[in-house]
Amino acid sequence: MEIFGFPPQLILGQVLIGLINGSFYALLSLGLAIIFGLLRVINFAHGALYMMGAFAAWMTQAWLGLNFWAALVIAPLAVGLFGLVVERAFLRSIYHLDHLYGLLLTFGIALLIEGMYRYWFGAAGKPFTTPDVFRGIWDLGFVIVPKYRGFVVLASLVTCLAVWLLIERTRLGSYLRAATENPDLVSCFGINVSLLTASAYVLGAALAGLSGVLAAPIYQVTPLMGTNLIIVVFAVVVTGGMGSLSGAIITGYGMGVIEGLTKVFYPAASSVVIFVVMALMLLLRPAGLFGKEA
Amino acid sequence: MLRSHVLPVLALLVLLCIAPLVFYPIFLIKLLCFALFAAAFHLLLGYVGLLSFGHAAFFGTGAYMCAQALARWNLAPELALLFAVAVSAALGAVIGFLAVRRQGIYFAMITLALGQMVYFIYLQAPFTGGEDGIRGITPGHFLGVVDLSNPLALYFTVLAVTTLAFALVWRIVQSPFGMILEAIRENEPRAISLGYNPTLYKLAAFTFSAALAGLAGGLKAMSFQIATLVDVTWQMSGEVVLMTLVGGIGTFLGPVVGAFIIGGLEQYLAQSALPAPVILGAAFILCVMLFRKGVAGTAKSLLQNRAPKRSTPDNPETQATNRIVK
Amino acid sequence: MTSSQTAFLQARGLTREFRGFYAVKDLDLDIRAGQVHALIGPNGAGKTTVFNLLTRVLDCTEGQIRFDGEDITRMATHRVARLGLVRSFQISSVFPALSVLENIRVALQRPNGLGMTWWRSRSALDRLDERAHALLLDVQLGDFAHSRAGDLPYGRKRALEIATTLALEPRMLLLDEPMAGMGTEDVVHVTELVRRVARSRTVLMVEHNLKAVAELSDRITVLARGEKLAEGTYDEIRADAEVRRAYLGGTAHA
Amino acid sequence: GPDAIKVGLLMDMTGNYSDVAGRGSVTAAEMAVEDFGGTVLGKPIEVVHADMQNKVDIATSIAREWFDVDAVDAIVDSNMSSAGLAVSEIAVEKDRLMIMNISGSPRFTNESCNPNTIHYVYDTYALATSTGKAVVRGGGDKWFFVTVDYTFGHDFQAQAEDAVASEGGETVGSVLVPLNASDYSSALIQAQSSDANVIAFATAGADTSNAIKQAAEFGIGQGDDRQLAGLLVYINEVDALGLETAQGMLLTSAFYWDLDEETRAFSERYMEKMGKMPNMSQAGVYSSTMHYLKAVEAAGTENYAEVMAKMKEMPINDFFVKDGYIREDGRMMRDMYLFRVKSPEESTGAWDYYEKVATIEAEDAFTPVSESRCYLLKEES
Amino acid sequence: MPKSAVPTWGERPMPDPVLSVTDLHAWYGESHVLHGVTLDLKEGETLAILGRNGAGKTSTLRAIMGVIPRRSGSVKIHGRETIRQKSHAIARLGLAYVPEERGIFASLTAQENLLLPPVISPGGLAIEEIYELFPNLAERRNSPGTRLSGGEQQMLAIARVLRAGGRTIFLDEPTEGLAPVIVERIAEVVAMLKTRGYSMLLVEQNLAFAQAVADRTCVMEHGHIIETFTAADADSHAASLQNHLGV
Ligand SMILES: Nc1ncnc2c1ncn2[C@@H]1O[C@H](COP(=O)(O)OP(=O)(O)OP(=O)(O)O)[C@@H](O)[C@H]1O
Ligand SMILES: Nc1ncnc2c1ncn2[C@@H]1O[C@H](COP(=O)(O)OP(=O)(O)OP(=O)(O)O)[C@@H](O)[C@H]1O
Ligand SMILES: [Mg+2]
Ligand SMILES: [Mg+2]
Repeated sequence: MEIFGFPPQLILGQVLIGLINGSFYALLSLGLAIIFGLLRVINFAHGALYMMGAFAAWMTQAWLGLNFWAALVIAPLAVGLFGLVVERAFLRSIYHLDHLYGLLLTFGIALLIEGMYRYWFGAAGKPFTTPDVFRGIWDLGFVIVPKYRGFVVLASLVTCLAVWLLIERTRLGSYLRAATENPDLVSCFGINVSLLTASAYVLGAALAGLSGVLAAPIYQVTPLMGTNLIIVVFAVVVTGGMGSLSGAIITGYGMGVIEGLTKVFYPAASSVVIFVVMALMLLLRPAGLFGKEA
Repeated sequence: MLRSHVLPVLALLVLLCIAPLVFYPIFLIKLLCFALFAAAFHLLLGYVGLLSFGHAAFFGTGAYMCAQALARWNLAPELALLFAVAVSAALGAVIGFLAVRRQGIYFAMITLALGQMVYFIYLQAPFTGGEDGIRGITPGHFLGVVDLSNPLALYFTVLAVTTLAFALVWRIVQSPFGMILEAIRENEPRAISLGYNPTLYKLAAFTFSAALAGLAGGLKAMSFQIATLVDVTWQMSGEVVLMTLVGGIGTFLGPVVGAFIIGGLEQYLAQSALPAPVILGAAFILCVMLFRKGVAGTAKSLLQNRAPKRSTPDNPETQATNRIVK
Repeated sequence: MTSSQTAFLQARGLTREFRGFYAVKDLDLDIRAGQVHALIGPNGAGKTTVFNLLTRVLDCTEGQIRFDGEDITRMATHRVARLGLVRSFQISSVFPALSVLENIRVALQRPNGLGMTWWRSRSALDRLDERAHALLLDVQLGDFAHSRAGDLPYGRKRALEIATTLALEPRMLLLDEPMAGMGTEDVVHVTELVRRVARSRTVLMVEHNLKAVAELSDRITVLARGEKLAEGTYDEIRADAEVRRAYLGGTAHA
Repeated sequence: GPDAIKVGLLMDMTGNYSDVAGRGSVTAAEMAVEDFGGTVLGKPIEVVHADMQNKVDIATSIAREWFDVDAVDAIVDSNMSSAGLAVSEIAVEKDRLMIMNISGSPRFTNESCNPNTIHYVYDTYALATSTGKAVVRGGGDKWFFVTVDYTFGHDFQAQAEDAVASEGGETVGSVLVPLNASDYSSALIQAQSSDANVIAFATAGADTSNAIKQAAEFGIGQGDDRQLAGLLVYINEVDALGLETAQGMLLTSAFYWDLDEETRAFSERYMEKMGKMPNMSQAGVYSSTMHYLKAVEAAGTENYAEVMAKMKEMPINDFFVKDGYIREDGRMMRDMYLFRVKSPEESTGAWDYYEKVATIEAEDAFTPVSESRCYLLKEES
Repeated sequence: MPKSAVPTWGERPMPDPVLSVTDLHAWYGESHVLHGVTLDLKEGETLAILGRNGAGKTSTLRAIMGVIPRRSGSVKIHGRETIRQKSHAIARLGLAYVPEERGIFASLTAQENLLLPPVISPGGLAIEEIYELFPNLAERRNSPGTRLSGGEQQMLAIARVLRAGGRTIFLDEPTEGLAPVIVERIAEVVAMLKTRGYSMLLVEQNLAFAQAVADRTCVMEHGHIIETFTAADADSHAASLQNHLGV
C-alpha cells in the first residue's frame, strides 16, 4: 500500500518526527503567548533566550561539570533570572508606550545577546551530547526514533499541559488575564500587578530556556540557533491566533507535523510551508485559528 | 508645514551635490538608496501607522529584478528600474493584501513571516545564483545619454531619481489621499463609518511603499552591479526599522538622517574594532529607551522649543512618540 | 419613492443569536421618513445589537433589512454608510490629532471625489472649506475650527461628531446614547442639536435619558429581552403597565 | 603605494564566518608579514583589515577606498563569494591583485576568472571531486546525498555525483533540505531506509553541524555499515561538534595542522596567538601572503601585472603546500587530502581530530583545463 | 510644620476618618489635573462628589487609589499615610473600587469577574449571598463579562468588591447609562450598604441620585473641591449647584 507513492510507514514516521519539531514550536509559542498576553510585547528576544538556554546547558556541563538533569533545572532558572533583569531594566519602562516599541526593544536585545555570544563563544558553537540514558534508538518498526527525542516530546507535552493548567485553571490565570486587559484596575483590587508582569516574563523566558536545554543534544549549540527559528514561531503564533494558550500549543504541534509531511511530499516547499499555511489562515480567518476577534 | 521643510531640504540637496568632493560617490549612492528605502518604509510607519518588518522583500525584489533585466535581458537602465518597481509593487500588493487584514504587532509579525518566505523563494530560485548573486551587470546609458559607468554620472543619476522619488512621497503624504491615511490611523472605525474602506487605502499605501522600496533596491543593484541575498534577509528589514527609529518616526527627513547615520556607522564600524551587531543592537535599545524621537525629531523639537511653546494638556508631540500606531 | 406611509428603514424578523442566546429576536421595525424614532428598553434589551445589525457591523442570524427600498441585509459596512445610513459613535469618535476643520474635511472628501486623490496637494481640499465652515456653524463650533479635536471638551466633541456625520448628508442618522455621561448642561445642548438636525432627516436614537426622549421623539419602540414590548408615542408608552414594570419603574419622571 | 606595501583582508569579524576566517585569518596574514621580515623592497609591509559584516556593499566600498586612498596593493581574502567576486572585479578596474582563500565558489576560476585574481585554497569542485573519488576508491560506492536546496547545494551534489560515477560508484538517492532547516531527521530517515553505504552532506556551516549531530543521534555512521561524508567541513566545526559526535566522518581538506613537522611548527605558533589551530583557509592566508611578498621581492616592483606573473611563475613550497603552482586561470594547484575523524579513544588530546586516509593529486582534484569555463585558459589552448 | 497631637474638631469626640485627603495634587504626564484636593470620609458616611465632565472626580478616586503615576499631598487611610505606597498595598487597607465604565474583564466570565478580587478583609459577602442579591448575575454567570448588558455589568462591578470585604467603597458614576428601573435597583443597593455600615465615596453626574443617598456632598471644579455641604443644607446650596453644575 502506498499513499501518493509513499509507503505509509514513512508517512507515519514523518508525523512522529514532525511532532518532535512541533514540541519546540509549542514550547516556544506558548512562552511567547504568555508574555504577549500579559505584557502585550512580542518578545523578539525569544529566540535569543532559547539559545541562552542551550548555552546555559553547555556551561553547566563544561564549566560546572554537572549532568543533563542538573542542566534541565539550572538553565531555565538562569534564563528566567536573565528575563527578570530584562523585564525590570527595560521592558517595565515601556509598557505605557505603543506595543510596537516592545517589539523593537526586544529585537535590539536579541541582536545584542546574539552578538555577544558570538563574540564570546564563536559562531560554530559548542559540543553537547545526548545524555547517556537516552543514547540509542527505539525501532518502532515503521520508524526509528532516537530515545532522546521520545523524551523531548514527553517533556514538552508535560510542560505545556502543566503551564496551561497553571494559567487556565487557577486564580493566577484569571489574574493574568484580567491584568492583561486593565492592569490599573487589577492593582486596585490589591493584586501586585508589577510582580505578576515580571513573573509572566520570567515564566516565558524560562520556557524558552527549557526549550533550549532540550534542544542542546539535538541541534548544534550555536549563537544563531534561535535566530531563524523565531520567525517560524512567529508564523505559528499568527496562525494559531494570539487569543489562547491552547491555540499556541496545538498550532505548535500541528505545524510541526505539517512541516514534517511536506519534507516527504514536496521537500522544495518545506521551508515555506509554514508561511503558506499562515497566509491561507489570514485569508480564511484573519484572527487566526483560535483567535478571539473575528 | 511645507515652509518648515524647504530650508532643510534645500540645504540637504546642496550638501549632496558637493558631497562627492569629499566622499566616494559609490558610498554616497549606497546612502541614497538606504535613504529611499527608509523613506518608503516610513511612508507606512509614519503616515499609516503600520510597521512592516518584511520590507527587505521589496528592496531585494527590486534589486534582483533590476539585475535580471540589466544582466540577462540587457534592458536600458530606466526600463530595468521601471521593471523592478513594477514587480515590487505587484509583490507588495499580494503581501499587502494578506497583511493589512491585521494591525499593530500582528501586522509586523505577518510581514516578517511573509518576508522570510520571499527570502526562501529567492534562495531556491535558480536565477538568483544563490550566494554568488546575480553578476555581470553593465548599467549602460541612462535615458540613452548618461553614461553610468562614470561614477559621478551614476551618482547624479541616482541623486536625481531619489530626489524625484522623495518629491513623490511628499506629494502623497501631503495629498488628500494622505489626509485619509492620517484619519484612518487616528480612528479606523470612524473612518469606516464615514464610508471609507480602510483596507483599500492601506493596501494602496502598502503597494506604493513596496514600489518605492523596489526602486531603492533597483538603484542599488544598478550602482553596485550586483544583487545578492543579503538584500532580502530579515536582518535588512530590521536595519531599515533601525534607520527610521534613529532618524525619527513621524518626521519627513527622519528616515534620510537615519539612513545616513546607520549607513555611515556600518562603514565606520567596519574598520574599527567594535563588533557591529552588538553596536546596532545597543543602538536599538538606546533609541527605544531614551531617544524615541530620533535625531530629526529631537532637532525639530529643539527648534520648536525656541519658538513660543504651545501648551496643551496632552501635548500631541509627546503623544506621537508614545504611540506609533493607534 | 418613499411615501410617508412605507417605512424608510424597514426590518423584518430581525434576529441575532450569540451561541444560543438571542440578543434580538424576530424584531420588526419600521421607521418613517422624517421622524425621530427612539429605541428604549432596559439594559441588555438588545438596543445596541439592533444598531449593530442595522449598520451592518454585525451580521444578523435571520431577517431582512431594507433601507429606502434597497435590501442591505448583506451589504458591506462602508457601503451602507455611502447609501446614507450613517451611525454616530460614542464620544471618542473624532480624529483626535486632526483639527476640527480637518475632521469635517475628511468626512467631505469622499463624497466630493477627493478620497484617493494622491497627485494633488492638500490645498485641493480648500474648496471644501466653505461647506465645512457652514457645518461647524450649524453645531456652534465655528470658533473652534483650528483647535485640535482631541482637546475639545466633551459636549463639543459630541457636536463635532454629529457635524462630521452630517457632512455625509446622511438621509438617516443612528444615534447610540448621544447623552450618555453628559452633564445637564450638555444634555440640553445636544438635545437642541438633535432637534435641529432632525428637521430634515430621519433619526433613530437609543437613549436612557427619558427627558430627552420625551422631548425629541415622534415615536418610541420599547425593547425587552430582544423583543418588542411596546411601540407608540411617549404618552402611550408611559401609560403602558408592562413598560413601567420592565423599564420605567416607579419614578417615571418626565 | 609609494611608502608601504599593504595587504588587506575583508573579513566577517563578528558574524557566521568569524570562526573559520575572521580574526584568525588576519592573524595569519600578520604572521606572514612578520616572518617575511616586515619589509619588502625597502618598504614596510602593512596588514589592514575590515569587518565587512557579510555585506557586499560594505566590502566593495571599502575595497575601493583601500585601493584608491590607502594604496592597498593586494586583497588577500574576502568573506562571501558574492563580495569576493565583486572585489575581484574592482581589483581588475584598479590594477591590483586579489587572492581568495575562504570562499569555495568555482566561479572565481571559471565564468568570473580574471588576470588579477588567484583562488588559493580550495573550491567546491575540488572538495566534491576529491571526496567522491577517494571514498569510492576506498569502497564506498553507493551514495545518498543530503543536499541544501539552493544553487550551492545543487552544484555541489552534481560535482560529487560526477566524481562518484567516474570511479564506478552510483548515487542511490538524494534529498533536499532547506537552508538553516536545523532539523534533518526526515532526511536522515530517508537516507537510512536507502541501501546507501555513504551518506554525503552537500551542505555548509551550521547545517552540516546539525546534520552530523543528528546522524549520530539516529545512530547513522557510528557502528553501522554506513559512512558519513561531509563535503565541506572545517576543523572548527569538528571542534564544535566534538569527537563523540563527529567520529568516523570522512571529509576533504587542503590542510591539517598535524600532517608533519612543518605544519605543526606553524600551527603551534599560531595556536599561541589565537588559542586554536588554524584551518585550511587561515593557513592559506599565511601561505598566499607569503607567496605574494616573495613575488613582490622577486619582481622588484609592486606592479600587479609583474607580481602576478612572478606568482604564477614561482612554484610554491612551504608548510601549506608542496610543489604547488598557480595555473593561468588563477587556480592554485595543490594536492587535497581525505581525512577520517578520529574517535574520542583514538584522539590523544585537544585538536587531535583527523587521520589522513588518502591523498588526491591536484590534477585529479581540480577542474581540468578541458572543462574550464575561464577565458584565460581558452586563449591559451 | 509639627502635627498637633490633639484632634482639632469640636468638643464631640469624632470617630477617626476612614479616609482623609489633604492637598492632593495629581498629574497625567505634564498635565496637572488635581490642584490640592482636601476631603475626608467618616466611618459609615456616604460622601458624594459632584462636578462637570473633566472636573477631576474620577482622577480624585484614582489618585487616592494610587493609580495615577504622579501625585503629591497626603492621603491617610485609617490614619495611615499612603502617598508613597503602591496601589495594591493601598487597596489592601480596605478600599473597594467600582470604576467608571464598570471595568468588567472581557476575557473572564461573569463568575470569574466576581471571584477575581482577592479577599482583603473578612466580612465580605459570600457568593450565594451575592447571587441572591443580584439574581440576573446568577443567570448569566458563565457568559463572558462584557457580554452582559450595561446594567448587569454595573451590578457585577459592585458585587465584585462586596465579596472582597473592603469596607470603604468608591463608586464612580454607578448610574451612567442605566435604565430608570435599574437606577432604582442601584439606589436600593447603596441604601442597603449604608445600613450595613459601609463608608462610601460616590462620584455622580446624576444629581437626583446623589442627593437621595449622600450624607454630605462636595462640588468639584478644575481639580478643586469648591464647596462641601451636608444633606440638611442641600436646599440652601441649590443656587450654587445651579451655577456650578448647570442644573
Ligand atoms: N457579541 C456578543 N456575544 C454574546 N452576547 C452578546 C453580544 N453582544 C451582546 N450580547 C448580549 O445581548 C444582550 C443585548 O445586548 P445589547 O448590548 O444590545 O443591550 P443594550 O440594550 O444596548 O443594553 P444597554 O442599554 O445596557 O447598552 C445582552 O444580554 C448582551 O449580553
Ligand atoms: N489618562 C489621562 N491622561 C491625560 N489626561 C487625562 C487622563 N484622564 C483624565 N484626564 C484629564 O484629567 C481631567 C480630569 O478628568 P477626570 O476623568 O478626573 O474628570 P471627571 O470629573 O471624572 O469627568 P467625567 O464626568 O467626564 O468622568 C480632564 O481634563 C481629563 O481630560
Ligand atoms: Mg447599549
Ligand atoms: Mg469620570
